[in-house]
Amino acid sequence: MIKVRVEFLGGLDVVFSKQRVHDLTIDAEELSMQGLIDYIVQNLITNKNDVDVFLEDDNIRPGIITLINDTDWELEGEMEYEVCDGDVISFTSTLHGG
Amino acid sequence: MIKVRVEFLGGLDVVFSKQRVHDLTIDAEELSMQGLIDYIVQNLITNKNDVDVFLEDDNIRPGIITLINDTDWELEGEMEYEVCDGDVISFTSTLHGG
Amino acid sequence: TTVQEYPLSLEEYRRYGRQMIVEDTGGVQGQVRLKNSKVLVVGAGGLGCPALPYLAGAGIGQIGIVDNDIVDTSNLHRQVLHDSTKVGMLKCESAKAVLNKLNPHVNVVTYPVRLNYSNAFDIFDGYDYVLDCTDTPLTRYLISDVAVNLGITVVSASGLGTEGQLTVLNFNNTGPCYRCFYPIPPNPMSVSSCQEGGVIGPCIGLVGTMMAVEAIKLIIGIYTPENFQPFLTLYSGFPQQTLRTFKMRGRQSKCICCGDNRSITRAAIESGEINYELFCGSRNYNVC
Amino acid sequence: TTVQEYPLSLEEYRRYGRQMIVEDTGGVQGQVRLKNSKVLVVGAGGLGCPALPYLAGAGIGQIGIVDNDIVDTSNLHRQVLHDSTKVGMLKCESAKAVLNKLNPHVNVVTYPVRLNYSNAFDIFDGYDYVLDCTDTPLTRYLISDVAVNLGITVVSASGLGTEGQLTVLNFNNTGPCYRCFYPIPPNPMSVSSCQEGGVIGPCIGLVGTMMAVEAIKLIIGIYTPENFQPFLTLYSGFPQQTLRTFKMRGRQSKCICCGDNRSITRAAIESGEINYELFCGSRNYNVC
Ligand SMILES: [Zn+2]
Ligand SMILES: [Zn+2]
Repeated sequence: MIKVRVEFLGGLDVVFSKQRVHDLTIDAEELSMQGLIDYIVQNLITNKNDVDVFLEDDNIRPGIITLINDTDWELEGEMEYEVCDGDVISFTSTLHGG
Repeated sequence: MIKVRVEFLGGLDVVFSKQRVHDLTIDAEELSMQGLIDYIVQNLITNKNDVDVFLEDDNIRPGIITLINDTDWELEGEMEYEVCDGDVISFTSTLHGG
Repeated sequence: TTVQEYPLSLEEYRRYGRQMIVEDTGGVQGQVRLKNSKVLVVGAGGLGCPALPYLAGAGIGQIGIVDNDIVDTSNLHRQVLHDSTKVGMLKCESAKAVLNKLNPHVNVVTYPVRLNYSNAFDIFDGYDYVLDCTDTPLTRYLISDVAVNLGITVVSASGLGTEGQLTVLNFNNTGPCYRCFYPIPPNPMSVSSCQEGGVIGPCIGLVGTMMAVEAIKLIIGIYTPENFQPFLTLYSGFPQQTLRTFKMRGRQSKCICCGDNRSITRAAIESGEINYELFCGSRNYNVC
Repeated sequence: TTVQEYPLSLEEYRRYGRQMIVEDTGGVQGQVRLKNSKVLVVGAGGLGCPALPYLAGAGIGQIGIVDNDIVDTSNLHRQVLHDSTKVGMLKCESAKAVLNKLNPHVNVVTYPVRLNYSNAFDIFDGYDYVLDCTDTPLTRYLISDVAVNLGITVVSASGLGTEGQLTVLNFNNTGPCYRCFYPIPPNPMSVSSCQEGGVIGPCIGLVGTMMAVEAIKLIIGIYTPENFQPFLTLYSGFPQQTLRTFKMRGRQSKCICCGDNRSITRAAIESGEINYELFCGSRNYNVC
């Protein structure tokens, strides 16, 4: 069992039942970011038509910043990162208003 | 040995070598807030004339807010609180400028 | 008599449209709450200057400004609601002129006096919220004391150098007051090592802007008796910009202003019995 | 020729005294740095309105303002540097008039044009820092691309609803650029579930004020090549006001603008070869 907190920021929560923070307990021994993202798509997106707000070509949609424990996932191995118990994974849409 | 982070905010660092964050390792089995404050006065205040910026009548000077892990120490037992390994204890002067 | 069928005019819908469509504001209902509210800002300095135009822009019905100080060149790096052509003018009048042009729907009332024990009740009476944008412990105790006695919630903030602090006092007449946090006033003699302080304009400006956000949140009902938690937020501008929010004590039953045995009553304040001058001393407390 | 014995006039000492005594500013030396610096602000809207007066108040020597938009009533709840008497006026001229009165020592230059690939280099040239206060991905890519090619550091921010984001791009010509963070532009078709967004005035205002703090920190040298860490700061106004700072990737060697093989060159941009319009689409991206 892996406990992980997932956050959807910058307006992304609109496709996650308007809930910004989700505390998940996932029944797995090991969980990569790829696995977590698959889990999110299957379990957290209310309306399947909204998947392309989160994903594009099986990757995180351009314009969304992904963070592992407040650090850009590019510094942590991206899809290959092994999620640890207690991790906080955040996704934030980029705002453009000014 | 108890490891504790002590912070002096809101300008209080002026009497602590202008250093806002001090990571301390204190050689004790148990340490109350009273004990920590005694330690701070004895070891961290550079100029002994400055003690009354921090203390008044053996208590934390009025106008200084004391926090234990980001919570008002009034909610945690004040001087009687037992400091735990890894605690963050913050002292902040109250600002008055506007 | 004409029946007011629509709560807002077309011009108001147009002016406030972009904030009304933010879901948290509650749309028309929230806008009407803003319009029906009266907010008193004590101090048109570094904190008041950014708070005032955002309150006026948002469509607060009545904004009061208490300040007897006049605009000085040395204020202008941070008190950016005023300008060089207004040096020598009362800050409250300078601010009023700007707000009137920004939003003619807002009724701006000025009080060109120094807030004290004898005038505070008359000035505060009728306002829903007070923003403490002052710069001495004396006025901070006085504002909190008067607000508690009148049942007014206070947004209180301060700043110096590159730092600032923000809190909400007497929320819903159940939250802590300034004396709950600071039962004993600072001793002027104890702050001898602290120098007179400078301030970075946008750092104090950010804290004043936060005050406007808090005021709007209070008015539109984001805080409720159920969800409100007493807090103190610290802003640091340097080296990184950070906000830290501390969980604070609730109302103290032993508080002499808002607790079970109250001695800081309206009568005691107005009679001059509570000596704010003596009590807080007269030194400059800006640093410590 | 007269020798300039004192770097600042008496009036300037008086005006900036309260900020010069803040230790972090470096006193006179820091003030001279501010005076000798040129900052370009692209966009005099919700972000530019609070950033501009604090930059002017602080004594930046030259402030450029790029904006071809005119003041509209619906702007005024958040664009509080303008006012109701200026509806229909160019925002850059409205802002200039306010800044000139606030601080006559500042040279304010206006560019009443829409920033595009053919005029950006001419406008940016000679400025030390650029503040990106715009509201579309198109201009965000363009500003970053041009700044990288001219060796200018960018303070970039955005906001919507009750939230905002802030970062510093191309710091010291070694930090990441906008394309390092966003190598692939957002696909307009993918944001179909997002609605047109509103905004709370002081929330976007707070982010604009943060931009002024960052600009001042850059000018007075708080950030150094040794201590600078790429970051993205998120502000939330509701329900609590919070700032969260994320540690971000450094400059990407594969970045087509600032990396080892650069295709986004000045020649490529100015020739119109980089099609910003096509590339970013034309939909409203405000929400997602
Ligand atoms: Zn109380
Ligand atoms: Zn790059």
